[in-house]
Amino acid sequence: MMNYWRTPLDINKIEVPHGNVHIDNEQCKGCGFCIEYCPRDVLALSKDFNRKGYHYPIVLKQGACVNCTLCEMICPDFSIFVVEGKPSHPNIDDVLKKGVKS
Amino acid sequence: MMNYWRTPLDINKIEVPHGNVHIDNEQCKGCGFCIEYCPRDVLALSKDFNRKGYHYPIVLKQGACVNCTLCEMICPDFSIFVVEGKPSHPNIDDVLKKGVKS
Amino acid sequence: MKADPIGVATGNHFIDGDHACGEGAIAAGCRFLAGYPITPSTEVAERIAERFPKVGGMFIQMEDEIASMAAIIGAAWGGPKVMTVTSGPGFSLMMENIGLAVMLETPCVVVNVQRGGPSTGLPPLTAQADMMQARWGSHGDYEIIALCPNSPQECFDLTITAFNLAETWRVPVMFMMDECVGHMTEKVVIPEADQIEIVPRNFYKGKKEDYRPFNFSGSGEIAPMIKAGEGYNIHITGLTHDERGYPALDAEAQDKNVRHLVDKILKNEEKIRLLEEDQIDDAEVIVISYGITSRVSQKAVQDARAAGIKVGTIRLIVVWPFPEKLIRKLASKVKAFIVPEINLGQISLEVERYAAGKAITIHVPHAGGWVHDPNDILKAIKKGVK
Amino acid sequence: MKADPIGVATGNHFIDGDHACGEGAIAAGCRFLAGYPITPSTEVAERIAERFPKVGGMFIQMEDEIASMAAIIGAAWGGPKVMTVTSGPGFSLMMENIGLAVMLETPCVVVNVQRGGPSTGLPPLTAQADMMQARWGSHGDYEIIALCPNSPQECFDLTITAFNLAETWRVPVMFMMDECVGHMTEKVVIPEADQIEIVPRNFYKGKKEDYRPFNFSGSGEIAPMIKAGEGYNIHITGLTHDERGYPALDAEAQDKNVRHLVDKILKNEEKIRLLEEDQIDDAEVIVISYGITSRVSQKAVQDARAAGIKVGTIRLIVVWPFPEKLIRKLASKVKAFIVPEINLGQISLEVERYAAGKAITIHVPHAGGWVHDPNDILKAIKKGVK
Amino acid sequence: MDIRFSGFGGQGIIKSGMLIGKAASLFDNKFATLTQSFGPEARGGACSAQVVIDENAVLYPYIIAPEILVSMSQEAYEKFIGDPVKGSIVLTDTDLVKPKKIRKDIKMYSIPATRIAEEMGNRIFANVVMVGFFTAITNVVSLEAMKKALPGSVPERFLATNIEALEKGYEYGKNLTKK
Amino acid sequence: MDIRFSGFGGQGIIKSGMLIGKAASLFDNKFATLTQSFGPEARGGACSAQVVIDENAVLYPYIIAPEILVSMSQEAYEKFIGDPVKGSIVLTDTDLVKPKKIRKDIKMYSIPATRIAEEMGNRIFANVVMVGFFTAITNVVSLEAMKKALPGSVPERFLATNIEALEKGYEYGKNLTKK
Amino acid sequence: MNKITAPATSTLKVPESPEPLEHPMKDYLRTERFPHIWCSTCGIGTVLTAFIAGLQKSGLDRDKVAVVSGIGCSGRAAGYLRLDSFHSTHGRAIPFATGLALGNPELKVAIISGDGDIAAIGGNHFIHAARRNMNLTVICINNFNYAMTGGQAGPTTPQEANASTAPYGAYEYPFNLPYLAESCGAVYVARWTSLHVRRATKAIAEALVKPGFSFIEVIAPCPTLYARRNRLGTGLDLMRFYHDTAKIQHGANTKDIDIEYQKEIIVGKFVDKDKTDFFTNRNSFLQNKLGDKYIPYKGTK
Amino acid sequence: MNKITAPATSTLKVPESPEPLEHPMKDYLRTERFPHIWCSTCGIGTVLTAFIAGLQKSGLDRDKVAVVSGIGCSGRAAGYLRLDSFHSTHGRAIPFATGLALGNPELKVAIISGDGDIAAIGGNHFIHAARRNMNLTVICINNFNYAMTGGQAGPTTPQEANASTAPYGAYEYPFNLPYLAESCGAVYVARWTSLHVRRATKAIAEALVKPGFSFIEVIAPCPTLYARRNRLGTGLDLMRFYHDTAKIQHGANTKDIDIEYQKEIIVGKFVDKDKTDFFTNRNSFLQNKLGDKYIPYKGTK
Ligand SMILES: Cc1ncc(C[n+]2csc(CCOP(=O)(O)OP(=O)(O)O)c2C)c(N)n1
Ligand SMILES: Cc1ncc(C[n+]2csc(CCOP(=O)(O)OP(=O)(O)O)c2C)c(N)n1
Ligand code: SF4
Ligand code: SF4
Ligand code: SF4
Ligand code: SF4
Ligand code: SF4
Ligand code: SF4
Ligand SMILES: [Mg+2]
Ligand SMILES: [Mg+2]
Repeated sequence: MMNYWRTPLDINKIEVPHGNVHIDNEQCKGCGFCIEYCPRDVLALSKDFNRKGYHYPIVLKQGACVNCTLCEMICPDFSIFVVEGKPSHPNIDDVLKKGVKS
Repeated sequence: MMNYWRTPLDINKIEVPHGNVHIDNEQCKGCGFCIEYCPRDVLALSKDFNRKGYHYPIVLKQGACVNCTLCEMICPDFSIFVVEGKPSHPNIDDVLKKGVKS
Repeated sequence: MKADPIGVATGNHFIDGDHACGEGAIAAGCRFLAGYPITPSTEVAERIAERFPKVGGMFIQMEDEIASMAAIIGAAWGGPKVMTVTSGPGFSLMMENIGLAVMLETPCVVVNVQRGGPSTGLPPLTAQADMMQARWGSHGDYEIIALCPNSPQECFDLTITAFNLAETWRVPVMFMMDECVGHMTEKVVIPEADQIEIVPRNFYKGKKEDYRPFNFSGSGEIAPMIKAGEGYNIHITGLTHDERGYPALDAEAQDKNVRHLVDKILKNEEKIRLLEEDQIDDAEVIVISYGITSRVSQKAVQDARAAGIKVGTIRLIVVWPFPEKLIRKLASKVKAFIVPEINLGQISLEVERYAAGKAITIHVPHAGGWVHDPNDILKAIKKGVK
Repeated sequence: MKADPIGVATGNHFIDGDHACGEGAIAAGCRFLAGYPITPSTEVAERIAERFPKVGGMFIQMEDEIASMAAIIGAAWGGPKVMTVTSGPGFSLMMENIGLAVMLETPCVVVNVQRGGPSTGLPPLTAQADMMQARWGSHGDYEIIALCPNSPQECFDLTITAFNLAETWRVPVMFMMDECVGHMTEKVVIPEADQIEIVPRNFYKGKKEDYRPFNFSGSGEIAPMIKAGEGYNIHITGLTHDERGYPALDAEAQDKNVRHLVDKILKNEEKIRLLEEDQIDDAEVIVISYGITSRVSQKAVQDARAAGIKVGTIRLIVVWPFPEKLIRKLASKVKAFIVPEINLGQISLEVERYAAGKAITIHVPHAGGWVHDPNDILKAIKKGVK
Repeated sequence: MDIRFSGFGGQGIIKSGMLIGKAASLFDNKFATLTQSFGPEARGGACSAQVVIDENAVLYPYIIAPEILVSMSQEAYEKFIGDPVKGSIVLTDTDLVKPKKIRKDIKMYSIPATRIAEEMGNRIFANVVMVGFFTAITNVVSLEAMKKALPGSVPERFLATNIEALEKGYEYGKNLTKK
Repeated sequence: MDIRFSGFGGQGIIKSGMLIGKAASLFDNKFATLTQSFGPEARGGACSAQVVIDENAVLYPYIIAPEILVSMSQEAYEKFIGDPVKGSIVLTDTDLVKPKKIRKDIKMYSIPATRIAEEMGNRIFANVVMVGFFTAITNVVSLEAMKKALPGSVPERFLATNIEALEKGYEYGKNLTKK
Repeated sequence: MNKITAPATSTLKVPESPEPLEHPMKDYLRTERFPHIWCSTCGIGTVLTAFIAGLQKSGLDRDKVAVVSGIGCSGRAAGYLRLDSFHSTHGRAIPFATGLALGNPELKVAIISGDGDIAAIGGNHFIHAARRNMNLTVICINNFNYAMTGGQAGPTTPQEANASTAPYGAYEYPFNLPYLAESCGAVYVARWTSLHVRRATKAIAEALVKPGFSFIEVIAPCPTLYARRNRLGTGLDLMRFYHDTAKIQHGANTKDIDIEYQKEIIVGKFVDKDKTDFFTNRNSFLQNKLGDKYIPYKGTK
Repeated sequence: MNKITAPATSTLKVPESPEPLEHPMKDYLRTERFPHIWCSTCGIGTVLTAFIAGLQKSGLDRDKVAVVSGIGCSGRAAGYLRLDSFHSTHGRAIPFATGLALGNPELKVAIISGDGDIAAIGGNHFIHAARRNMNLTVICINNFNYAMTGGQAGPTTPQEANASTAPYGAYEYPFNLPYLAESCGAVYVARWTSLHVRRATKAIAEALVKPGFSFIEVIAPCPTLYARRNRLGTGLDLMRFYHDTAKIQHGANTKDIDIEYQKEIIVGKFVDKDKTDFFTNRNSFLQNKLGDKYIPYKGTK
């Protein structure tokens, strides 16, 4: 099979690119594309609904994001984007795990 | 190149098929298709005009007609047709030559 | 003739006008529908697509509305009763071939579930602004018949009437629904097949060689039809033609041909006429309306009567041909005609013409997207009696 | 503004109405034509096809009339003045996209050289039976402007007027020729460019961010246009929309949008009006006509006057918007209006409505294929004075 | 009686209206007219169905100010809560609607219809739970008529579950009013 | 003056009418209106052009009964010979038209226009020969105007030959009337 | 159409044949409408002959064959055929025929019309009917221009050829119609010229009995407009040109058979494959899905 | 569109970023119209992203790029793009765009519309624009049905798939759009799915700078109608299906890439060839024929 995303070639080397993920909860329609296709499993579905009644994604492992922007590209609702740079937030894996829909 | 008409295979053998050509002078529009494509050069253009102002074909060599019906098929005006059978008229080559447009 | 029981979904239904129209077509004996989806008419085709395979009908979704209209004309000459279904933009596209249907005197029903226009306009919202188009939308002089139902029940009943008129007069009949009626769901009672009167295709029964596809004699008779494939070897053309159907390209032939097309409808207006009159006798003003607006008007009329105003109503069911003579007659008896419609003035123009200055005509316009506020109609009624 | 000399074929020509129309378009500044051949209009396109490469114009023959109409709308938003050319069947096909032009308020000229209809009818012969279609042929409520020339000279002159009106009111203008005028060859005088007044496209000149493609304020102002490619990043849609051009799908938006489309024409009827009156002052009957029929009528009028009948004439040049107020006013002064047209009753219906019973309206019909016998018109005049 | 059902696309809002109208007109011998908002602008946004139920033929088909409002999404609730006339009844889904400003002039009832449906195995039954609840609270249509309305309007294979959903909603409502 | 030119398609009948109308209206300062039969039904059959020439603006564009009929084919001749008013002039091509019934009330002139043209190299000039003949016989337009009408109406490269054809026809006509 | 009582020899008295003879295709023609409108040396009449001969050859019951034309010179074909024959609107022959064929499934419906009618305004119907594999035979008479309206350029006009709306020559790329037909699924695709009257006849006979969508392009002279504007002589000259330049290449890849102005023309039968037609396919599909509940459409009594 | 002031972590308080951050495509979107109308998990939005990214990548001046859509869910694309963007009539996006592109030849015009719009009602314009090699990029979002009107079958609906007007399954043969485009002369033909967002982006960038007629079919989920009626799950399920069944085959013969119901989908770039576009070709042709007399059309000032 093939790859659907730009493989972060240098992922395991020094100078791993990093990205900060930003999500527009209210505009998101909870399709889950970003979650499904993130190569680093950075995202997960929230348990909460937004006003429209959709579950939006939350950042599970901010530090793991390699800024591949696949989430941004594949989102049909322009509700998620990534900004290059050191993670501006702690890696919140464990903190969030309990809030995540399985 | 190819043939545009059914070659009368047995043309030079015994039992040559014969046809009698019939022309509707007034309906003819003088295109000359029948004359041009008759494989036996049976037809020629008359010098006369019909009422519309066209020269129609005349039968030059009635006896030479092999009833291939190409003239009938190619005529765009349904103005010429052939009936199988011994020539009902004399071969009129010479008689007509003077009346024929070159 | 009675309807074929195979097609009739006898019983009580809670369905919308679009679905009811589809059922009406089936009950009327329609067995060929060509269409192209468009809001708010698509449900008619969807009903048919589901039902036809079970009642021996042929549904085909064409590549566009032009093809749909052309296909039903072709199909009609193959034998079946035919229909197509569309809304404003598709109706506009059909205009050229509606002209062909007129010219070939081909019985067919064209359903237009009206939505807000012009152009793409308000696809999911109601309007009644294609009424003039139904009459004038194709080039040249011609006449058609147009009907307007005001409930899902009538979408069923009048679709049958539409087919009957199409077959009787060999003319395209425009079934001018509106989105409100088409998408409104109400109880629809479908009777037993033997309670439904239908007009079958008038197939020619005489000698083959005597057959003429048209009758321009002015005798009032409409030529019978044949279907292709029976050895009649007919020819018909959208060119001006003679009674044999052959092209005849001069002013004289044109006069015969086109006058026939127009006269067969206009001269028979009273036969084709279908309307409801209510409390006309002592009326000082008459509210004239059609389609969904006739129901909304009714609310205003009830209020007006409660307020002691002598108001009558005419509800046009057949809108084209317009009941010119009736309006001329009534004009000298009343003060005013009130004409609410969901458009900026269409049928009111007809009323005004035939009122001929004898009664005033008050149009109550609505640009579309919703029905009238009954109060606006009431106000007009009050203005009319002054 | 004066015409661009590059386009103006100054001089005396002996050409037919179709060719003259083509020259008029070029003189008016038209530089884009998309069309599809149809008798009897094709010569307009042929003229343009020959001339455009030499005057910097873009001609494209599209795959059909629908594409032609869509293409000129698209082109207009790219900057140039645009036109398409057709006859009845093609006009019918254009109806949907004429609606789009109306909705997008796109200036454009649609030439219809009328021939006998309905359907394919009488392709090479004359008629005036698409007059109502010009107004009502597309779905929904809208208004357009329509003009009728009566000579090749006017085919030139009025084509320029048509463009000027289209640009002034941002509306499709229907140039309703008839086959007789289109195929008739006469002397046509084309003046110097500086003698020709043209209305250029009103391009917006303000700040980019303030631009609004539409103005529904009711102020009477027509919004200026921009052309694509200049960074305005506009959006326009055939859906009901707001002044920004954005879809706005409710009854309120519909009312604003559609009323604007209708009002900008109807409220300005007197500004748009173009007609010739003759001997109206003491007239007892008035002959109202347009296009070729106005010339034929003139023969009858001369005879009538010679016979001492007080007959006046009104020759409609702009037929739509119809000069309602004028007819209302005249109706109380005259006995009758005589309306000869090459159709079975179209503009006569308008006259009859606004005559409002005060004057009678006598229609002199002709089904098409030829012009009237002037005697038929004379007879009607005589009947009118009785 | 003017009724509005509202929620978002995919919740079966229209079906709810349809069931009530059908019950009233075919099995309770009343007149009922159902209208609905159609079209793309409705997609993904608030969606609604209106039912007018009357003893006489319905003339005006739309509703301006309902006497009963049912809301199954926050967005729909916020969009429509201004409309009901004084004294109206408003029904909501407990989990999906968190009323912000509460109108004092109307009676509010809520049911966790979606949760009940999810517990039954699929949230698609939430609308029928709500219809049951509606039947119990409003008495506009009879439970019997409602039950008759189901066959033909829901897929054969889900009929039993739908009846169950209807009853669940109905009971929830009856329990609520009993208290 | 009502004039009809007639013949069959391809003979340049329309062009003849066009030349005469152009000469009259642009160079003789008269009013001229040319109409023609168009369309497919005309193809291969009789074809005709009508010119009305007047001192005043032409109102009625068509002609019913011409005062001059020009016929360049038998079919056209037979089709149109019934039309001309009394005292009319009828011009024919000697070789192409063999009048059957001769009308006594009209003046007939003929010229072997096609033969003359063929002798000039191509029968396509026959129409201009006929126009020259027409000019000489009828005096409706001046020879000068006719000559002015040619440029722009015939291909540049054939202009000289056309003028020659015009003159040949004109001379033939003048000789005929001289006699 | 005149009755011929003797072979025409014009200047020679010949014995009259015993009975008036009639053209063998007379029964298939509306002779009361003759002579037809087509110009001298126009190729359309020859295609009509080929059609009648092909129909005779096909063995089909002529009463079960209908012809539909659009508008154009070629579109006048239907009007001269003594079959159930329909003259529809410009470009709409195919959908009209689709309706007719479905309306009475006993019919075989052929379309005879022009290149403008079928490939310009009618292009969408053409590709969709091919896609559906509707049981239709389309004979497109390609004379490289819109003749009826006076010789305008169209989608088949070769580049460089002159036309009334291409007064300096056509510059658009023309369609390769067989390629287009094949790409939409036509089961039978051939191209001939009016010179190949026997081959065209055979193709028509084959196409008429072939279930599904068959397409035959027949190139034919339009002397009056196309040839005249391009100074190509008469129809006879064009026939000679076809003779010299047409190359029979059965089974040629349709991709490779573009037509260029006055260049070699590849003719032949290019596609002949089997695929269930729309009507048959629909029937078996619905039968399969609905079983007993399915009532097939059978036309009307 | 909301301004995002902090990464969304929902349940966790995080330091706010110094400035409000905006979606990097915001400038290309009419954010005042957001949220858009498309359903949850609908694929159209992703194609819009690919278009914007492709446009950015192309290096074209955005002010010289216009977008035209027809009518349909896909046809709403133009309405969300902050470019000169036009929402025309159903099926007429291509001729509208043809006019626009010729009206102002400085423009590059792209069409974004649905399969119904482009291949059903708009089919004729599609084949003619391809034939003319009009300088247009057509992006056809193929969701296998007419979505906007409620999920009817169309010319791309695979056989067996259910649709509202094919309640027992579709039985017509669908188009193979790349084959059709190629047969008419398109110079660039590709097919991707909305899953292949990067490849589609690249294709769009390539197509936008390619002179002439380029065509990109993008298969995208319509969960609300097509998927629901066929019980194929959500858009996510369809994305997974594309993942499993799409096979990249650059340069595949377009003849062989029919799409069957829930079977393998061949994607890739199939055609990329050079041929002078309509406008350029016309210019050099007329220049050649008319010399000095030719005044090229250059748009209006
Ligand atoms: C809607 C419509 N548009 C245009 C025409 C005019 N028209 C009649 S025939 C024709 C072209 C015919 O060309 P083709 O099909 O190639 O036939 P040909 O005359 O060349 O045999 C056209 C454009 C028409 N009748 N209807
Ligand atoms: C002339 C006309 N016919 C029909 C319609 C109705 N209509 C609107 S969108 C549409 C289908 C759109 O399908 P597609 O192009 O595939 O877009 P999708 O909605 O699937 O994205 C139709 C038939 C219309 N607006 N205009
Ligand atoms: S950019 Fe998006 S898809 Fe890529 S690693 Fe970061 S979160 Fe995952
Ligand atoms: S892809 Fe976009 S819409 Fe879908 S879940 Fe992620 S953020 Fe939400
Ligand atoms: S049938 Fe005709 S073509 Fe054949 S040999 Fe006889 S005359 Fe010649
Ligand atoms: S082929 Fe026919 S029309 Fe032509 S010359 Fe012979 S008989 Fe006359
Ligand atoms: S114009 Fe051309 S196609 Fe038409 S009949 Fe004459 S030669 Fe044939
Ligand atoms: S209906 Fe289908 S195509 Fe339309 S927005 Fe919803 S999912 Fe997308
Ligand atoms: Mg042709
Ligand atoms: Mg689609």
